[in-house]
Amino acid sequence: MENLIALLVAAPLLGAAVLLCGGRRLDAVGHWIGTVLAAASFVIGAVLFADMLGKDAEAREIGQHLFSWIPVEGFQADIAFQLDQLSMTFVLLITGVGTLIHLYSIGYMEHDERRRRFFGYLNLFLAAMLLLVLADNYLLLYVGWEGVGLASYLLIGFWQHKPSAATAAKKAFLVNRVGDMGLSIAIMLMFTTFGTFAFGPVLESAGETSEGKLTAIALMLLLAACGKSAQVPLQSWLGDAMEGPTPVSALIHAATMVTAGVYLIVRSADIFNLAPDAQLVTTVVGAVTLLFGAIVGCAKDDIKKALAGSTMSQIGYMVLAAGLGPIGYVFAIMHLVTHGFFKAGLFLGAGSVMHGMNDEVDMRKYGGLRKYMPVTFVTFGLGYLAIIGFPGLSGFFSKDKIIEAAFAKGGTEGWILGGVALLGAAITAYYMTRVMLMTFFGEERWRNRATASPDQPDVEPAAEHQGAHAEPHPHESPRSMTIPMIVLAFGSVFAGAFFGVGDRFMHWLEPVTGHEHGHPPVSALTVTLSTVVVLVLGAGLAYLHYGRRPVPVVAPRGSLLTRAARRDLLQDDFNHVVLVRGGEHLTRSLVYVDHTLVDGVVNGTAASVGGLSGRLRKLQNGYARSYAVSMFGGAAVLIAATLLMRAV
Amino acid sequence: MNPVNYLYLAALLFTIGATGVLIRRNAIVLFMCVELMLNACNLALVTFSRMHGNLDGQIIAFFVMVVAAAEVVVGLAIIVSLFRSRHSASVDDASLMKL
Amino acid sequence: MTPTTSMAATTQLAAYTTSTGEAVQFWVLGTVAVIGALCTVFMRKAVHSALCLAGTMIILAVFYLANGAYFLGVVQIVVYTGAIMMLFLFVVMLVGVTAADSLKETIKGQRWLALLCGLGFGILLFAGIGNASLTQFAGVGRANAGGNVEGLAQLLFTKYVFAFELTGALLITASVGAMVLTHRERTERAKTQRELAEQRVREGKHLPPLPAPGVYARHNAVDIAGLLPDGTPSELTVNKTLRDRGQIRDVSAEALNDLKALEQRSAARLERTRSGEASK
Amino acid sequence: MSFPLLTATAVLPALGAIATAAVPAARRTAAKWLALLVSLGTLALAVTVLLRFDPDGDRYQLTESHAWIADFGVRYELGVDGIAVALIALTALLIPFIILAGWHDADPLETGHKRWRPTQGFFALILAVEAMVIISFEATDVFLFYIFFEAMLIPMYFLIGGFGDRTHEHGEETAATQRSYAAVKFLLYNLAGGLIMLAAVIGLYVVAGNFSLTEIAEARADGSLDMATNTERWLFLGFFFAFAVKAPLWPLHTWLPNAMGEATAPVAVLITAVVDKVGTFAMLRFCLGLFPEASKWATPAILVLALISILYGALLAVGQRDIKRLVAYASISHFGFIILGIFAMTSQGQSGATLYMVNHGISTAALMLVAGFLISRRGSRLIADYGGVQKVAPVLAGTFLIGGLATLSLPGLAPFVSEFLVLVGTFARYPAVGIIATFGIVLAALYVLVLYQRTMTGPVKPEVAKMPDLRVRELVVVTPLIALLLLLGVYPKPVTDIVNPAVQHTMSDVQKKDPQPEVEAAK
Repeated sequence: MENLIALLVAAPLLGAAVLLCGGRRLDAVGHWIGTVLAAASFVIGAVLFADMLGKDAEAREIGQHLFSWIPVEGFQADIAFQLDQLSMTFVLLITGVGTLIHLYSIGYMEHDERRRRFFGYLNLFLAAMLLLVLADNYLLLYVGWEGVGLASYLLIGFWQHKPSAATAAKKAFLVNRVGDMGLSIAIMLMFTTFGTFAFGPVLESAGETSEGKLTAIALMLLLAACGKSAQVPLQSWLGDAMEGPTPVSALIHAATMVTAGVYLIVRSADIFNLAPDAQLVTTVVGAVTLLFGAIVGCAKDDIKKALAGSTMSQIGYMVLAAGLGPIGYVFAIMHLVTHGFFKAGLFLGAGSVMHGMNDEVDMRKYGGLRKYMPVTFVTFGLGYLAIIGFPGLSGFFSKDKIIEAAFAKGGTEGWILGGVALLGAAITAYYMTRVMLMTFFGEERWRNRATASPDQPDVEPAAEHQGAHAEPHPHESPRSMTIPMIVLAFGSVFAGAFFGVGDRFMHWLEPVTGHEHGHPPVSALTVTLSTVVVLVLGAGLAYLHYGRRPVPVVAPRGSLLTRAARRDLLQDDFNHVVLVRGGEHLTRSLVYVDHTLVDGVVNGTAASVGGLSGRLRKLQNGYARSYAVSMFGGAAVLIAATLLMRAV
Repeated sequence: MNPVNYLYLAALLFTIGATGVLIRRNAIVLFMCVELMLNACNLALVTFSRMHGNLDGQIIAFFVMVVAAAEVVVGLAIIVSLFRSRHSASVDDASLMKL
Repeated sequence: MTPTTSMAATTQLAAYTTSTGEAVQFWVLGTVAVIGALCTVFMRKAVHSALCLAGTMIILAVFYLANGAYFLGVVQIVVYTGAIMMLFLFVVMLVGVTAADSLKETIKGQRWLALLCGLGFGILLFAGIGNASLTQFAGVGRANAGGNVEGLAQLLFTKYVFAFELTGALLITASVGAMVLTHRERTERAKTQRELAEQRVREGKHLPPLPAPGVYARHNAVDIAGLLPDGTPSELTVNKTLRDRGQIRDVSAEALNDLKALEQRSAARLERTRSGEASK
Repeated sequence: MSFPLLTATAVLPALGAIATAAVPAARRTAAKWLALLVSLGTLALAVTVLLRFDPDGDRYQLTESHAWIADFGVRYELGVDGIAVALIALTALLIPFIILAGWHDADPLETGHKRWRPTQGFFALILAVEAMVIISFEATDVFLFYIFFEAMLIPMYFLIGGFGDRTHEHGEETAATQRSYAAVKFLLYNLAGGLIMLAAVIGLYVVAGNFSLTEIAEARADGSLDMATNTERWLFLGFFFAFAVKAPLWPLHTWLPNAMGEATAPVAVLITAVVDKVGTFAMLRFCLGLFPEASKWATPAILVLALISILYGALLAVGQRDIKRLVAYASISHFGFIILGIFAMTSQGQSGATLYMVNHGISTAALMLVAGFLISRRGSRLIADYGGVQKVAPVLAGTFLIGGLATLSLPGLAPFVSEFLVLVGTFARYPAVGIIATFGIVLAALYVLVLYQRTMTGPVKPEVAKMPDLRVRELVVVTPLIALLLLLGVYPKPVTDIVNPAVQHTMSDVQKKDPQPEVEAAK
């Protein structure tokens, strides 16, 4: 059984290798190869899962040691895997959703001549992500960590002919690198503290070192998590990442990769548990991002960017939960899984809508689409209900638990966090309802106008075949796209209940993360009820704004907050002014310094030597007699010298 | 009288010759001064041989003469060809060594 | 000098100090030698320098003899004053006997530097000799016991044989080198008279042959430029070598003066005859 | 006495150089093939050395020793330790690719006014450089090392000054002047360093009485030779200066961008991937081996300089407008890492540094050679002249990207292993330094991705629209390098196994112990 773990990673890796090196001759079948291998990986995961269920809770963790990676004196890094309940959860999520999205992409990317490479990248992503969750030491995790970063870089910038896409990809990679810096520093700290960075030893002996060191490690890990999971202050890349093809947004920037940060924190639970300060920071980051993302989501007219904002805020929930410690870990992961389902579903839905609307992304140019694309409407709607936490759907279970846990944190911070979480729930309900209404209800704002809007000059190749500049003919997407949406919709409806009822998920995960029941100051029922109330409020408010009165095609100027939110709350402007401009000036001045100062010193020396020799040259007047004088004088000096020698 | 005076004489002649070399421009006179210097050396050598009571000094002096002869032959030949080419025996005219 | 006296001299030379005779000789001839050396340096004409140098060398030869280096003394006279100085004189003739180079210095500061160096050098040398502890004089008596020439030969063909051979080679090379340097290869055959004439015509100047030197019977020396009809001298009439040496005597003015004097004399004579007739 | 393998490894390319130079001008292609074959033969010999070398055996193996200049105790002494073996292998490995990549670089110019380009000379010079580099890796006699360390400059000078890019944005004349400027600058810089080193070498002889590295090291170890503190420091500085110029370390780096910018891409690879390695290698073998105390004394200053190199080089790379100069500054940053690892004086740091030398050689070769292919197609080194290449030449763009990712040391590719080792090793002893150095990896990502974005992505520029993709010869050059990058990234054990014992010896030279973790975690 253990030996299957490697296959789990190997299958998609093989796919990536074949597809990327295969060349054009594979164009015809490339997408199928990719999908099949992803599915194979899923099957292997399922087999392992079944085997794992067969064992009792304590014996479920299995591992596989392939070979020693970097053997250096006092430094041992292995290529070795560890599969426990936590990893297994991710494996199933990744391979499952991954396979579905492969399937979806077959239809979505049908008309892109570089489809083969797209699937190669997708497989590469799967492999890296699996490596990330299966690694048994932080260094190997780091490999997967950067691997998914690379994959997302390649996929965001897949349409490289669009400068915006290339820029977004670069931005994503760079911001992630900042986070990675945190991870590598954390690993170094672990090495100097514990002499190793394998999960087992580090986490077991975490208690033996000072709290200060643990806090430092934890904060560095948190920095990494912020980078990968788009948490404040490193969240700025996620919005731009929507430049990538929609399946990518669904798989990487909604369901799986962006949740890696949560995985990292939960995986390092033993460290965080012993570093309360770090935990506090984590919860704060989560809370802030939660609101940040939600507010941004309210203002965006680009459907994908709105969803990106919501992703940000949902991950905020997870990080918040993870920061709460043992009372939150389980719910963080649970919300992560359910979110994986419904957010992926929402994105696929959005993709399907764009597919039918000539890749128009501006919701103000949608409207009344429900009768043109019923399947999309239904699946999207279910996802919508799930994410706002409609009672009975999966979002309800997971999010509600998190809010409870937040209150259970106790003390004022408990109240604050809980309040923020509730507020977040309300805003979520608001902006999701907004998306829903603007897209599927209201009058058909796309009539009698060309879609090629000025701010979107070049449209995705997938749409070039259909008259991109004519009036769109909304139509349902092909089956290869709808089936995944339907499956995900099922997940987003039932997963929560399946996990939540009888705390099934909790018992499954407890051996790894540990769990203790929090005791909220108010009864769980109260929390639940208030949650329902706020979401009704939020949804109602949205209905008033966007359901009752018509939606203007051109966005109104809006309030200061709205405008700020449209610009990601000015975070990008800050980056631009401080980092980009400053950096440019720094490099330019440094280039100047290098040329004038460092090089100038050298050249100056050379010049002075040249001038000196130029003067000395005049001594060589070419007259034999003056040379003779110097000779004679020299002889005299020599004699004087010898005489002095003898005298002394 | 102390034979050392011979050495003083030799030194004097040598110095005069050397100064001549530095002062005169006419290549021939230059050469003569060189010859003068060589002769001064010879005188010193002979004196030395007397001083040490062996003939090595004289032998060396003899060699000096031979070499001087050879040198003069070549040198004068050079002067002649120089004169042919530039119609002057002044060493300053042959100053192409500069730059 | 006879062998006996020479033997006596050798025995004397073994002594620590020298005989008064030698002392006198040294002071007298030494002075002359120094003067000769100075003249060599300061004479304006190369010939004079050469002659002074020859004199100095001869004196040196005497000193050699006095120091018991009989062979060297003879060689000095024969080779140096005989051969080498003659060579010098030949060259001087070639370059021009009377060609006197001005003692005016062209290189800035050269002369002062030279004198300074010379002075310093000399003083230092004297100081050096003074410092040297040269009290012990063995004298060459024992070395010359078997005869000076034999002694030299002894050394020359045993101890210094290689150096000797090498100097021989050197001499050969030198002489060959001298030939190579002075020998001028005639690249084209000599022009015939016809060709020369045609060349003159082609060049267009001096169609007639170069004018012969001298216009008056009194002045037909090769170094006198002939006068053109207007009385100006034409250097073309002087041999090229002399021209190169700048040894041209200009007599044009002199000729005119002679003419003037002649006319005056004739005028005076007419005066006298006229007055004579008048007195009758 | 057995077959002198080391000598053979160095002599073969030397003979090859002579033979190549002797090929008549008409038979240009023959010369190329001859050079290629010789370099492959050298590679075979180097592999033999690799196999014959026993990592757990003596420190110096395959030793040869003959009296040379008896009066000064100069001996012809060769011997290799793990580090040297690794670098010899790297050199012998890269040269064939360099030759193959420069296959047409020295052909006579058919455009413009005919300038005679001695093809034979080009390849002969490359082989000559290889021979000298190899022997300076092998020499265990300081004087012998010095001679070849300096002699290397001569062929390099001609390679830089004689053979530039086919087409130059400023035309042939400016190109020629800039080339000669770069070549002279290279020569003067390294000569200055070399002369100072010569003084130190002589000083060493005066102090120690002979030039043998092993003997001096032993004498110092058993205390029979004790230098005055100041003497040792001065000598150390003399040696270090020369190596720091070669390496190059800030602020002695300015010759590298000129040289790499003006030389053809293969020659640039030869400079940065092969020749410069002699500098860092010599720091390990001579500075630490001969003057351990002084090395420890100078460590803080050197660490600071290395840090400056890392950040400064990276920042300037961001600011470059010229592809080759960008790679040059990136290399400066990487050499900063190598020196950091060497002087961190930890096993991880020094193993990492050695590994870094190898990996940096391969990765820079990959990146620079692909860049060279790119430049040869468009005839310009300016980044601004490119755009959207990946659309017309996907394979070229792909290989370029992989080379770039290796340069920013992406995990899974070889450079990551070494860079992380260096960082960990540094961090273990000097946490602050380690953290500051970590910023380098962010900057690395910045300049690589900016370069890729500006050249490869975006709308296709009309000038590059007709650009052909990589040809067979170019693929033959690039593919093995990339494969090697992947292999060593996943399984560097073969190299580390060879290097580790040697590093332990160096550690014992400087009598340093690794800092121990505060918690002995349950392994």
